[in-house]
Amino acid sequence: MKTLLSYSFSSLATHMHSWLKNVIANDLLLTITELVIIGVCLLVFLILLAFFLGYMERKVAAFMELRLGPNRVGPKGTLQIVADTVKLLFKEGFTPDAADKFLFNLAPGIIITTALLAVAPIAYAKGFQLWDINIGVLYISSVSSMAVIGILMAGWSSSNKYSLIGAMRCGAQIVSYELSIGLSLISIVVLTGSLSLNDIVESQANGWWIFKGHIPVLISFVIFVVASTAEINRAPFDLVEADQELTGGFNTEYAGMKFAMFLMAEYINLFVVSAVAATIFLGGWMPFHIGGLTGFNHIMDYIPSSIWFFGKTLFIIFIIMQFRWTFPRLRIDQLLNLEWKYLLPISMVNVLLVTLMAIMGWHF
Amino acid sequence: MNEIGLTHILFISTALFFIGVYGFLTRKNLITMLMAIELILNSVNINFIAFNKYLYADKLDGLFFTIFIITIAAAEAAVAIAIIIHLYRSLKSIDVDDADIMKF
Amino acid sequence: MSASSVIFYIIAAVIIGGGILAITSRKIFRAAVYLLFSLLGIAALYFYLNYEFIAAVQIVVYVGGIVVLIIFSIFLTHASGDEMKRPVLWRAVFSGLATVFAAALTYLFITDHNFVPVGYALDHPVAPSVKNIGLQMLSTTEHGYILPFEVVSMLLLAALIGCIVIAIKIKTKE
Amino acid sequence: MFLKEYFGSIFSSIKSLLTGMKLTGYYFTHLNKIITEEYPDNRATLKMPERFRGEVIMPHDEKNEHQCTGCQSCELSCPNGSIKIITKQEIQPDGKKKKRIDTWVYHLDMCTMCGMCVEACPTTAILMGNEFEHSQYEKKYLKKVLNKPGSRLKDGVE
Repeated sequence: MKTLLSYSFSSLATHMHSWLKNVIANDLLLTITELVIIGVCLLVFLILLAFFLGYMERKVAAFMELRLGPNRVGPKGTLQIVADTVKLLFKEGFTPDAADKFLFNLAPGIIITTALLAVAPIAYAKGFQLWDINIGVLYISSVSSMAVIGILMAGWSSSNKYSLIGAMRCGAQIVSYELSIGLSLISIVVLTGSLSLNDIVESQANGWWIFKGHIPVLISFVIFVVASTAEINRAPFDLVEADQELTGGFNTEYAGMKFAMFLMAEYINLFVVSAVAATIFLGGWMPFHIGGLTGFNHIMDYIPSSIWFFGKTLFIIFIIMQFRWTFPRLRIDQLLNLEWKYLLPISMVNVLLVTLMAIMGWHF
Repeated sequence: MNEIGLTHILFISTALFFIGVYGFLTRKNLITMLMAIELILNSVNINFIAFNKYLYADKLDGLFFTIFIITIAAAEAAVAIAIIIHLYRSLKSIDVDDADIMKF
Repeated sequence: MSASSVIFYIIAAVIIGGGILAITSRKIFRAAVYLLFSLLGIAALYFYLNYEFIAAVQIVVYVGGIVVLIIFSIFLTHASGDEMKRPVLWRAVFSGLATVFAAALTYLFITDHNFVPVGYALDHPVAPSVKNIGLQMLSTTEHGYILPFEVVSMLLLAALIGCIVIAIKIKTKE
Repeated sequence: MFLKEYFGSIFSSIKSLLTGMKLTGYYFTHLNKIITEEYPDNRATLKMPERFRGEVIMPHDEKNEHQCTGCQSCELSCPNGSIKIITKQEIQPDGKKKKRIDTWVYHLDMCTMCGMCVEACPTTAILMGNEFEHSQYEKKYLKKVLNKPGSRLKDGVE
């Protein structure tokens, strides 16, 4: 049992690397092969994840509205999302006549690439991280800021008024909400003293930041969840696509596989945001411990680290989905008011409080 | 890494600098001229980073120059775009040839 | 040719190709997108040189800030589908000649000059980590940058106010 | 004062958000409250709510009598002309001639189930029925005559 607990994926990775080294002699070829293997694994994982999140969202939505949700295709409707994917795959990839064809076809690619890039530095389990970059938090926030370009591109190149208005709203929304996301991340960076996601997880071995950091960290957690919901354009901040007023916003003109790419990027972004929140505020793969209760702590240790990570991530995803099915959509002026009058000043003051706390050592 | 020397990176930055200069000279649209200026500033940034990396690895001064240049470029772009939008409001054009009055 | 040099040449091609297309494309939004690719290539070059912090800053400021600003101003000042005028021929030819000659001159200088790193520098490299950057940025000793840091923050504040003053719409009483 | 208002608005908004989330969370955790009917499977046990409007019906009692006097207020109140009433003159036992309905034609294909005819009816001769499985292959089957053959007006209804 002890060996299972201390198991880390790095031994598997080194094992595979040495095996591949024996098979493939050429250095360049070896690197390419390994990159391809990692890429394919990651893509399959993310596609399965998007399927799961799509199914989860429908079920959560249905149960919150006293409905049953999908229940025809497959047992309990589990294959519904597969059927939808097949339908989207066989749909005609339509490009409007007046569209800027190059940009129109490039935009879904940009959006999904940025979504995939942000997955890299997340620590999924103990010793299982694709890229332990020492600026992890900054990297994720910088890469996720690129998604706005894809949306602006899609909106402009459709040469359609609805799309253009959706893209303009998106620009205003993402650029402004990025500020409070950055500030709420900085509050934890100040406490930890490192930008690396791995260090941040390690620093929570004796307690998650949301418990250690008192009220200021709680405030920044709430701000992070709210602002990241806005950043990934989910309801109640989905006025970028706003079906009722803009008939779909920037993805009005998209159909078939290109639309499926937008959809998948949305789910990957949802996962990334929740994973970052889980890593930074809820301790990543660290188990839940209560000081003093050694027996309880031992039981918690027996649960594998990846289950802790995915459990926390799914909890945040569930909360964001609950937002979607509870609150009505905001108007654009309400949206900008919320950011510039409430979230930004509060998070600025909050960063000062956290800095004071870190200097005085008031956290546990 | 050993095959790629300082000169390789300097060639990139030189090429980028003169691409920017060419764009600045030929374009007549204010926004595209701003883009050319961004290219020029970036080529300078590349130079600073490369010199810091290859010649003065014991210091970080090149890196700080890059950070300050990026900051100033951001401020400059913001002000330039404010001016461009103001110009567009009064002249309905952002062509440099149209902006030939001294006060508006 | 090793993998690392292949990656370098790909990055170089993206930077230079993006730059060339950005200043020759006649559709302005496409020019902005090519500029974006060029800037991303430069960020990749910083990653390649192990300057991760500056690469992330490059992406945040240029891609998340400046290119978005440029695209916004394009939205406000152009209609979708417009094409820009072709540059005047003699102007294009003369500026092309001038830049080619200047680039050739610079090329000669670079190839002639032998860049030799200082021995001390090679023996005592400083890692460009966030910690070192932060400590040196805010130190008041010889290589500290606290004064420029504060001056730049003043400049940013001035730019902020200046932008608002310039772009604000003055309501005239009619 | 301003600060009090500012923070007061923050707290009240957080409170209202939590109230909404409490409601959806309650529904999410109480799956027995789900009201979805899995229609084709439970056709045998399906029970439609009373207020459901499936079609217009004209109830007849056991003596094959209805209550329609042929006043045509339903025909006038129908917004899309799906009711057509053809009347006839009937000789009463005392020799007087009275207006009675001959055929009460109901075009289901034009009906929007607004229920205005039911509201307009002074004698409650017509009601909204619960039946909703009306699908037909041809449109002509949707034209229905509501009064049964040989039916007559109930005594005492004027």
